[in-house]
Amino acid sequence: MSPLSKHLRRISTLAVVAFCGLLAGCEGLPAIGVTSSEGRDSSSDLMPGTSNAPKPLSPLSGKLTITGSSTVAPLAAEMATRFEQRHRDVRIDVQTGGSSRGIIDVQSGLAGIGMASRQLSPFEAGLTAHRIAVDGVCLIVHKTNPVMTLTDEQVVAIYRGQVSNWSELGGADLPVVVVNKAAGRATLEVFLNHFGLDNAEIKADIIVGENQQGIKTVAGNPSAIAYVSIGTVSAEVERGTAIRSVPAGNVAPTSENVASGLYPITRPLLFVTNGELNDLQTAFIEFAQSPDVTDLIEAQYFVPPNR
Amino acid sequence: MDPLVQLSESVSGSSGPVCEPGIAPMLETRELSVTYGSRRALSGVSLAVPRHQILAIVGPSGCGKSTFLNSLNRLTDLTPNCRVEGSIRVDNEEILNADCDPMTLRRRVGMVFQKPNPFPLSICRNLAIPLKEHGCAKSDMDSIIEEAISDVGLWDEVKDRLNAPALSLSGGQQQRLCIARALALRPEVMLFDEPCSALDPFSINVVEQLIASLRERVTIVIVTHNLAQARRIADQAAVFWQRDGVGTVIESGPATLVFGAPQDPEAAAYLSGHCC
Amino acid sequence: MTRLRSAKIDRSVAVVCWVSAAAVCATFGCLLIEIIRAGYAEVSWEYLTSRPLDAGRAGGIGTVLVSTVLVLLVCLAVSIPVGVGAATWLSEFTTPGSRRARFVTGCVNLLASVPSIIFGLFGMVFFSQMLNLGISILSGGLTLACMVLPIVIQTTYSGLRSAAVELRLGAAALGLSRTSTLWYLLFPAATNGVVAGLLLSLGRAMAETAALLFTSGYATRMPESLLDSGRTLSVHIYDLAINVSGAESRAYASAFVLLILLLLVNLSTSMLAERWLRTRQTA
Amino acid sequence: MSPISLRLSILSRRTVDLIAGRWFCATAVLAASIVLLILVFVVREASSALSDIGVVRFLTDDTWRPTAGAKASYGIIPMLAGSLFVTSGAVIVAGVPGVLSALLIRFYAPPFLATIHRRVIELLAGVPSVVFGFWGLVVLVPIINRLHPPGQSLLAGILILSLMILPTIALTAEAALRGVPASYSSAAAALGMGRWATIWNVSLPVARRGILAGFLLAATRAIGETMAVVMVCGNIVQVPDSLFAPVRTVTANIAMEMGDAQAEHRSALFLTGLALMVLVALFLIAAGGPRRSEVS
Repeated sequence: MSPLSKHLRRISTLAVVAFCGLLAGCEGLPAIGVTSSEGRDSSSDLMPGTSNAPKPLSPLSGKLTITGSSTVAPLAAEMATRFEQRHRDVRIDVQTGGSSRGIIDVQSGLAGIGMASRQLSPFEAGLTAHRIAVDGVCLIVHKTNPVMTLTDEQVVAIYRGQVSNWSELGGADLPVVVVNKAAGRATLEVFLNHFGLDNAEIKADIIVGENQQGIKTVAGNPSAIAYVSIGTVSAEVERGTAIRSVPAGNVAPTSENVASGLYPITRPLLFVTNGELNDLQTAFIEFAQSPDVTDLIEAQYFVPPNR
Repeated sequence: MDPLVQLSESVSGSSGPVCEPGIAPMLETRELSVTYGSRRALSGVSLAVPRHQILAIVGPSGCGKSTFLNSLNRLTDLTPNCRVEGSIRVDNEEILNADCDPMTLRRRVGMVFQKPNPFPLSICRNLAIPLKEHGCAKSDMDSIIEEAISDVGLWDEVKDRLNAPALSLSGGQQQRLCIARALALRPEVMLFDEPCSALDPFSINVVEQLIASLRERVTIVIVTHNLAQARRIADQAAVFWQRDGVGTVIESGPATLVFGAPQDPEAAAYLSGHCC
Repeated sequence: MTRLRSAKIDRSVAVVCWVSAAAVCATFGCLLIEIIRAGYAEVSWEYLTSRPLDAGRAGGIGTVLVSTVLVLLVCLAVSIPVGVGAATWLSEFTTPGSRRARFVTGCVNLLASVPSIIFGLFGMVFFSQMLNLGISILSGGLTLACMVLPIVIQTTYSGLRSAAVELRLGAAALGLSRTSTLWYLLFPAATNGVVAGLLLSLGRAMAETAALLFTSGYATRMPESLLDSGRTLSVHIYDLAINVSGAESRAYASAFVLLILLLLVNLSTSMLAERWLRTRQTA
Repeated sequence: MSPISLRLSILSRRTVDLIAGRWFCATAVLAASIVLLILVFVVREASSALSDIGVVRFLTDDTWRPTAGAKASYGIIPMLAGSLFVTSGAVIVAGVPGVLSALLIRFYAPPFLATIHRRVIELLAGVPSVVFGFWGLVVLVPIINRLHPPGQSLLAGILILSLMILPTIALTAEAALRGVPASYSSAAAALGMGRWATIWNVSLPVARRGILAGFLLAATRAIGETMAVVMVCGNIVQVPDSLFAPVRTVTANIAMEMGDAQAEHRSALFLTGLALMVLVALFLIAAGGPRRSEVS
């Protein structure tokens, strides 16, 4: 055997050992197929701050499944974690997959609560919506774009394809790249509603799915214009991404303005339920609408609803 | 005269008794024909080999010699769409019947190929796996392996490295290993498909003598292109020929007669080297 | 004359090979540098062993790693026996080109082209709901197994087919049964193909998001059994990159860990396969 | 010579063979039935679109606008075209470097470098598609944008996808080349053939079937890929008129809209998935044609 391959062998052996160590390092790797209370405890030991969590408030117990919008899911998961810390016998599983999945699962009973990042449609009349947070939608352009404000008429003209060059709006001589959202997206709906547009008349150059994709698209293209969630924009601007938000009307797209109701283009983030609620559902929805979770909502760059 | 022999004569048109009257041949085919899909490769082959004799099969390439050999241990089963018709009897037992187990048959009818084909395993395992497969007890294994390797004169060359890869042996050694592998299963018949054509002259000599000496315990069918070799070792001989695109036997009988006084003009020309 | 030209072609092909390989490696290097630059600073022992906090912006990926490994184990435990079995049937137990063989091959090829999100929705309905496995590591692993099955079958089949004809003939001539021929001769000969398939499947399985989002789910707590929901690394990466504002560096850190994990798994797999082959060839 | 005892072992061997055969057959049936199950599932989900909207509209409507109420249109031809263009482009672009990589590993590189290159390719196979997508969006799209706006385009999709399927092509080709018996190439060498002549005349033709199978696998992988394509392709529903034009593939469409789709829209999305599977099946049948004649 050549010395080289010997070395390689040694390195790879080390690597395997390291891998095993890594697995062992995840404390409390539980016995598979055995539901042990030990496993639970060790997993919560992993969370700092468990010790100073408040004592259980009531003897709630049981399991609650929440599915739906991927926008709401990170927030709901954080709320669920905090709720579980307060009620040790409660277990809340948050699953994602889109607003429609949430609504379908609630209708079929697979989920106790659904998450939606859009208003309920007339098809979904039997369901109850619980508003847990609000999200604003704002227009963004590239950081280097000299156009600072756009009137509603200008936005409509851009999205209808009647303005095709930034120079017509006082910007550089660059063709406007119009970024639109995919059909069915909540941000698309509120954008269309606010500007009185019909999706069919929009002349888009690019269609994106998620907020992040819109932001990356604009950050990489000096002549692009898109609309995305305000929370995402604040997070990205903090990180120094090359984008800038554009005020709607005369209202600056800030969380404060969304919270105060001044900012016009918003969508609700909802919990959706079907029929009578049990204790656990009621308790969790009350918890999600209480001031106890305001910090969590803000940490996800959303706005707590006006109460 | 034996009715079987009469039949084979009338078909092959050749002369001379194949077997002593009254003694059943070890291996016998009657009206054997083989087709691949719609193409007939072999037709009307009737041959018989007495116990402990060597049948040498000669003939130009592509006249069905290997096909004939493959049908004798039903290796033809492996080829899709291959049909074998007629009768093949090994020790008076029909092997084309459905109830004949091909695996058992192949233990009884060993085969060695043109190209040495040891498995890419150790020398020892090359013999051990087939033995184990056929139910040899672990306790007998070592002695059988040693005996078989000794029989082919390889023992002194490999006894110190039985765990070495078989592919590290030379070509002649590999071929002898393949013969040992077949011999270890105690076959009654051995088929050799041009066993020497991939070997060097020295190895040819060794292997040829080995085959000739095996006559003591097994009945042998050997396909060879080497007419001199066939003359040296054969007791019986058959000349295969392609007629209308189909392989058949044009001359068969005791080796002395076939090589000494062939009846068929084409066979005569081929055997005297005036052909092709 | 032609010799010279042939040598010239050989040299230029070598150059082209090197250039294209360099291009592939450079592109990958570029990607890797991006991942490391954006994510390396976040990786620490702490990060590898604790559970995600604040939607993944803080804490680590310990529980996610455990779920990932469990999902992969379920996936391989199912896809390898079934895939190798199906490939063996196609290669050894039926006539290649026969109607049955063509039907199965066609189905498998069609399976390879099913969009992963459809796998996810199918897995959710079939495994989670109809077989009542719930949103769980088991459902996720089974769905992944369906996804990688075509890769395992295809590569194993190629490996078996590449075994020399002489090997089969030799084995048959010695009266070896099909099972013995497979076990002693054909599987070792096919090992390279199987390992290539294994590594490809591992990569594919580790990188899969959409199918797992709907089946093994989103939960970040330590799984207590295979029937628990557990978030895998790629789902975690996807969530951090797409749904959690300001967590991009964390997403890259997770991607970095994923690649390291994959490298380790690949190295150990090929090492084990090599060792296995060597012990088979001798002794 | 002592006779070997046989009877007992034969029976058990036969049983083992029989059981093994049954097991292998069962796994094959299982493997085949998965796709049939998926087909049943997709057809069930798509049935309301099939009955309410009808296949004809899917084939004749000129654009995809499923949420426009009374003015809704359901044309999938542009998206099917998009899928086809992106996939075939990626296979063409990845094919050459993929096979060349395999050649390098197998014939040209010293073993040490060959191993490293293999490892790199194996790692490439495990990069999550969302990372590919992000990287494409951040690095590749701006470059293309400078050549020809808007950057998110058919070309970007082809390039990113080719990077993703290259490992499949390279690793399967390498495995196929490795399966070529060494005796073949030594025979060629014995004929005085150079390295390239051996590769071209012996190794590649012998390994052809395996390499082509790898291409097929890669193509099916490409056509099913979602996340990365959504990120870099621009997703405009149109039959692209140039490499720089944005396109939307069937899978990108499903991924973008499924999460928020309701009722009819959701069913219509499943129908597009079904259409894609039918297209691939037709392609496979067409590709299977010549293979059959080769056998007989």
